[in-house]
Amino acid sequence: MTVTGYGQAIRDGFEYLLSTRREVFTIGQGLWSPWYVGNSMTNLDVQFGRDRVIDTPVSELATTGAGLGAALCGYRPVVIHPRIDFMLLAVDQIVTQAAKWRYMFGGSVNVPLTVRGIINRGGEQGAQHSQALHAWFAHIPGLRVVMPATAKDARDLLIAAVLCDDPVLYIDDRWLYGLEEELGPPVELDLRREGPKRVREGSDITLVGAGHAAWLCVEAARHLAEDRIMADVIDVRVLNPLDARLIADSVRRTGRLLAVDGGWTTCGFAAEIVARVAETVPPSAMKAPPRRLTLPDAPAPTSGPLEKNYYLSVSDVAAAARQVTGSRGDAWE
Amino acid sequence: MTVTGYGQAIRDGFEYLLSTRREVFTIGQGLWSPWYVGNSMTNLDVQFGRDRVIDTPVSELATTGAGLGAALCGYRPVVIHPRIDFMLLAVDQIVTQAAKWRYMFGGSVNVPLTVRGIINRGGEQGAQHSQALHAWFAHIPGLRVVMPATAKDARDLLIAAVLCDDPVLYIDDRWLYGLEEELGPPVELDLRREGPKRVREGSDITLVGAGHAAWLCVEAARHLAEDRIMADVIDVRVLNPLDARLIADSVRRTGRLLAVDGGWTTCGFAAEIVARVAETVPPSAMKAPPRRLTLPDAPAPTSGPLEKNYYLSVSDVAAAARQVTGSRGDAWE
Amino acid sequence: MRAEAELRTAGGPELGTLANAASHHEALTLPAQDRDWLVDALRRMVLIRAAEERIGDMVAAGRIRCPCHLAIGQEAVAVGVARHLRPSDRTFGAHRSHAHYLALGGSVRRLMAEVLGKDTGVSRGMGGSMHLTDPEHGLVGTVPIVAATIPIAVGAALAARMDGRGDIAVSFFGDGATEEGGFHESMNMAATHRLPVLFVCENNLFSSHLHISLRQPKDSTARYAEAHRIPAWRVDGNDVVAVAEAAGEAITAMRTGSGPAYLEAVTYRWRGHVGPREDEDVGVKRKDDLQLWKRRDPVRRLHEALVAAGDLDPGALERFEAEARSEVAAAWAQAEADPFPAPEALLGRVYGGGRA
Amino acid sequence: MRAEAELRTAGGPELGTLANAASHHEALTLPAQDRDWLVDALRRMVLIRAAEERIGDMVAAGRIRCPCHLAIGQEAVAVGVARHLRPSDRTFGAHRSHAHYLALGGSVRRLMAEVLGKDTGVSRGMGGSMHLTDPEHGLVGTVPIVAATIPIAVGAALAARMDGRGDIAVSFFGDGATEEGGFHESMNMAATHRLPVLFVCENNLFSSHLHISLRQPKDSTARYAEAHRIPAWRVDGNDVVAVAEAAGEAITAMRTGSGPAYLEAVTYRWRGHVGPREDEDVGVKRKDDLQLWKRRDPVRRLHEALVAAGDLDPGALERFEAEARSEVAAAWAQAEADPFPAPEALLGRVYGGGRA
Ligand SMILES: Cc1ncc(C[n+]2csc(CCOP(=O)(O)OP(=O)(O)O)c2C)c(N)n1
Ligand SMILES: Cc1ncc(C[n+]2csc(CCOP(=O)(O)OP(=O)(O)O)c2C)c(N)n1
Ligand SMILES: [Mg+2]
Ligand SMILES: [Mg+2]
Repeated sequence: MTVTGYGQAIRDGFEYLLSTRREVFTIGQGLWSPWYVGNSMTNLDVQFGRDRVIDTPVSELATTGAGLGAALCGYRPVVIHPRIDFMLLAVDQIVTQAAKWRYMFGGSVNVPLTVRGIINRGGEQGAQHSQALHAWFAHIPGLRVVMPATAKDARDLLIAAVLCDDPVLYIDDRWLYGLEEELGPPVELDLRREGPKRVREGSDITLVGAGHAAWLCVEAARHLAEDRIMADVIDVRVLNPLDARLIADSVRRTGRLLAVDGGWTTCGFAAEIVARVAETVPPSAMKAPPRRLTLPDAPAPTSGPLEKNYYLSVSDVAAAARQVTGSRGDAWE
Repeated sequence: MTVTGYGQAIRDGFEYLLSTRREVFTIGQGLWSPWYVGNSMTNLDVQFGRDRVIDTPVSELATTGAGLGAALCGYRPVVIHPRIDFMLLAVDQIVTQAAKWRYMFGGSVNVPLTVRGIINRGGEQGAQHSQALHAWFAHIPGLRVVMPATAKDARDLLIAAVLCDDPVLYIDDRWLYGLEEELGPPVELDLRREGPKRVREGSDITLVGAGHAAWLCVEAARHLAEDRIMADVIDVRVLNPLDARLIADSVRRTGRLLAVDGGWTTCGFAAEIVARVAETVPPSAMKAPPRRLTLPDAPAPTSGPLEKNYYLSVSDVAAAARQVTGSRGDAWE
Repeated sequence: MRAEAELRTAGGPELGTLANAASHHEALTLPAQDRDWLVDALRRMVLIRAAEERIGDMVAAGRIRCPCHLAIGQEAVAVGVARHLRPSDRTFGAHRSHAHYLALGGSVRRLMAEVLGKDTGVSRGMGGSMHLTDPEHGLVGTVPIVAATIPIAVGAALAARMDGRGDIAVSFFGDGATEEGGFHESMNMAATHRLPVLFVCENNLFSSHLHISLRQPKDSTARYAEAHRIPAWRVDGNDVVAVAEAAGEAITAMRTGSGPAYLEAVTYRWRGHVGPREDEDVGVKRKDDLQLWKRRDPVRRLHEALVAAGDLDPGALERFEAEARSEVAAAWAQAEADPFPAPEALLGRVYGGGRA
Repeated sequence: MRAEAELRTAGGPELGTLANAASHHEALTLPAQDRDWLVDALRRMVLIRAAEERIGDMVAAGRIRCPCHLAIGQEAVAVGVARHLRPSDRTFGAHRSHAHYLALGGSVRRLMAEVLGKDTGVSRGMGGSMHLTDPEHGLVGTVPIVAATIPIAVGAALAARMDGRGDIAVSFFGDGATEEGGFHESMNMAATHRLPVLFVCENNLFSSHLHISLRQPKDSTARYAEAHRIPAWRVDGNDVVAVAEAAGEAITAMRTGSGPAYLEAVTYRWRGHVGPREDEDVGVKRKDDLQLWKRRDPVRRLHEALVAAGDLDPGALERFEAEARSEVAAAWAQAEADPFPAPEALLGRVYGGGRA
């Protein structure tokens, strides 16, 4: 067991894949840069050669399409987009091509393509360097979507994504790169068997989040415990296809739900969580209205004080959770 | 009053705008074609000249960006995408540019751009000619999203969209083009004041839908009435920003919700409707679990028999509504 | 003929007689060798046309419902390029790809089954006319999003180079596809990494209802290859000999690492953009041109040449056509009798290993 | 010099000495007239450099937090093009646009306020360094999504043509932007509709850490203009006279309906891709080249020429620099004292007429 950070764990995942599978390669912007994707791929080009760790022109669409083409021809490429915002130029290849090729061609075509989209926001970068659109991609049948919230998942879900025969969108978050954890050796998970995980036990309220939002929930739960509010925390991990049973079971017990998400509200991922719970948990079990905590309905501003109010913090989550646990039944009106 | 079809009503809207506003022009694929966009723009190029009704190369991104550029320079362009699927190549210009320019530049820049995306599906066209991704765009702050379900709205919401100083995504559905209605003269609505409308009164269940789904709800309500099931039908009309109060009020009265949507389930528009209701309607008021009726979690198949099962029909909606009204409280378990 | 030379000549429509409907009506000039293949090529083109005519008739009769884009008149491009391909090569097409599928050796019956939405179709009824695949013959896939398969073909070329067996990727697309940004990104990526991909532009002068003169400053698309410093060939797309020769030069070089190549084949579609009608009413002077283009018939011109050369008798073409029509009729009958996919197919084919 | 000619010369890096760090160190050759403007141009370039050096220092000091991409070393391109623009023209930039903003006459104080996130900033603190606007001087907007403003500029040109007042649109972008598909779509649209848009490519040979030789088959981007049959000029981007001359020819023609034009200005950035450091460690032989490129200084070369011509005394440059530094210092002090946007700005600036 060695202590490893989230960013380093991603690199460990790549190192494992590139050393154990000759059909794996990675392609995208910044792979030959010392800083482009943080420390998550440092010197992989030196270690495995620039034929398997390929930096590219500023051509998101062609780069993603090229990854898909190689995936259709026996390889397991990982296409890197240093920002979700840039990846949007390749949406056709991800959503209308990769996610649909198996189906359109009868179901037996394997599409072992992994697209890695990095959420890279804050630091007064502004509206075009800020978007987290995981809800968009979780909306698309045929596309698996994973968001690791821990160093272990950052490594092992990357490996699972690459070994999966379906296209997978793997979304990591630069805000988590410093997160450290004791890690054993890499494991090869079957992504089809992976789903949400309870990462903390509690009986007063259910906190649900994916990626950085899951981390916020865990941290907030610590603070809440100090006030004797025991939160049940679910790390979603796999957003699509979504298996929400664990979440519904938890809310049945706690009677309270706070869905936390780093995306926007309307048609966002938190909406799906609330909807799943509303469809399956009897009202009699609910002690308070389900609640969403998401980004304000605005693009990201740059101005420091505004930006500080814009993004979610641990204390925002704790405060919202306190409200929910403090609220009585009439809170609906 | 003259009887007008939905497709013709769209053309009436364009004719009104092009005759009364010299700053209005329209640009997109198929505008010089006799059949490309159905009967919704027939001969506008002949009537108003090819300088104001511009057909384009197969370049969705540049066409949309050009519309935005003209909108920033005093015009009110309508960019046409004959299919939502094609429009995805321009997502950056719609979502990362048009929706954010006002905000990124301080709030006072007007962006009077209308992007018209047509839902054109069925007829065994398959997965790449089928997508309805209104949930994606309703997720984006700064972008107004409208979906007309009637001939009157097809015309008047188009006019409202073009006269609005914010970017608007106007989504019409080829399946509605035959829908006829008696229309008076065009009216200039202020889009900022428009929102969901109750189009039928009832006390047993609330049916909610946008665009073609709203039409399905209205038709289903007729059938349901024959069985004495009185449905309250809400046509959403404006998906973003979404004012859900009318919907919540309705569910408070009926105690039952069926959210119908022609998009996919996860993080779809129906999820948002269910979430809004769950957040605001007290469980005590709910007589049955809220329910979503959406597309199956699959791309669109071409094979006739499969396609028939894939898309929603009036009887599917009626059947789901009967289930909801028939279900008892224990239906949650 | 290499395009660079021509590109240097400034101004005016650049395709010259290649775009002139009144030219190139004469019989083909045949190479000395290769006669057996030329006869095969004629048979193949006749089969493609018979199959597409059948499909057109069945669309008109309402027995096929999926949108069908017919390549009648353009058969020589697919057949000429296929001449130099092997099953381990990776070919991609678009919305108008029946000819690509059949030229590579695809089964008529499985094509008919696909357009009918049958479980025996090439895509098991999930894709119809616009979504064809035939890995066994090297056809990876064809899809209707314009230009979408161009970057995918570049990725296949990357895979081919990694495989190191001298295989190549081929991307068939139309002149309209050259207006999509992805096409240009793909050419730059292929040129920068010197990938073995053959870009085949079937320039039929139209994108849907719009003539190329309303969409681009010049009528030749090889301009773009030149900009990306990709060697380009420009040929009469209704001359299977010229197409095969150019493709041969390009592909031979590519298999030994010369990098990407571009082939512009100028041709014309006899039917409307979609469906069986001739759409004489649509587009710039299509009515007059169509009649002339029919006289640049790739099939007739090859047959006449083979007759003149004494390789075939004057009646051969009619015989081939009759044979093709009966083969097609039989395939159609079988396909119509075939079963539709089971209802479970709707949700069962979305993910690998069943629904996870 | 028109690019077509050069494009005909095959093979090898196409920029020749323009891309050679060791060349073009000599003083500029000045035109007979225009001396007053040249002195203004020198002052303007000095002001731009002083402002960017200040911004760099403040980033290093942690007093500016938003990402700042400095154009130090590239000042001549913005100033040379601005020479021929009027406020009714519509200019667009990208992530590295401080120089474009200042060259058009933007206020230093409002720039400083913007990078500090103040309500008095050009974008009221909502955009920072990468989102600048100054309609009063014709700068519509600059954004960091690479190539995003290119099609937007084409739309502005469409608007300009509809207005019929002879105004034009200008799109500033880098060599990396030419790898985005949208750039090519935009050129085709501009060429097809003959729109008055000047494409200005500041080819500094790098996109972030990657030299152009690792991203494109050749080092000149005017190749693409040629493909779209758009007249192209290629110049030393560190020679404000050459830039202004080429821009002048292109713009004069454009105002009278000649359609789009392309100007490739070869230059080099002295600082890293983002931030104040010189990043000598990043990219192909940047360390050696940077020292040489600093000797191709657009400021020094203009000053020397003006001294040689007797228009300025040898001490003028230092005087201008001192004046610029104090103007910048004052602007900075004011900006630092300015207020941040009120909390309501967070939700109040999303839609027109307040939140609907
Ligand atoms: C991205 C996208 N935009 C628009 C369309 C609509 N469309 C289908 S085929 C076609 C014409 C393409 O012309 P070309 O590439 O020359 O092929 P051809 O039909 O001539 O064979 C168009 C515009 C599409 N399918 N995809
Ligand atoms: C669509 C998109 N892809 C990638 C990036 C990341 N990025 C920011 S600037 C830049 C380099 C652009 O190089 P160039 O256009 O030459 O401009 P320069 O930085 O040299 O001025 C890149 C790749 C981006 N901002 N947008
Ligand atoms: Mg064509
Ligand atoms: Mg550059």
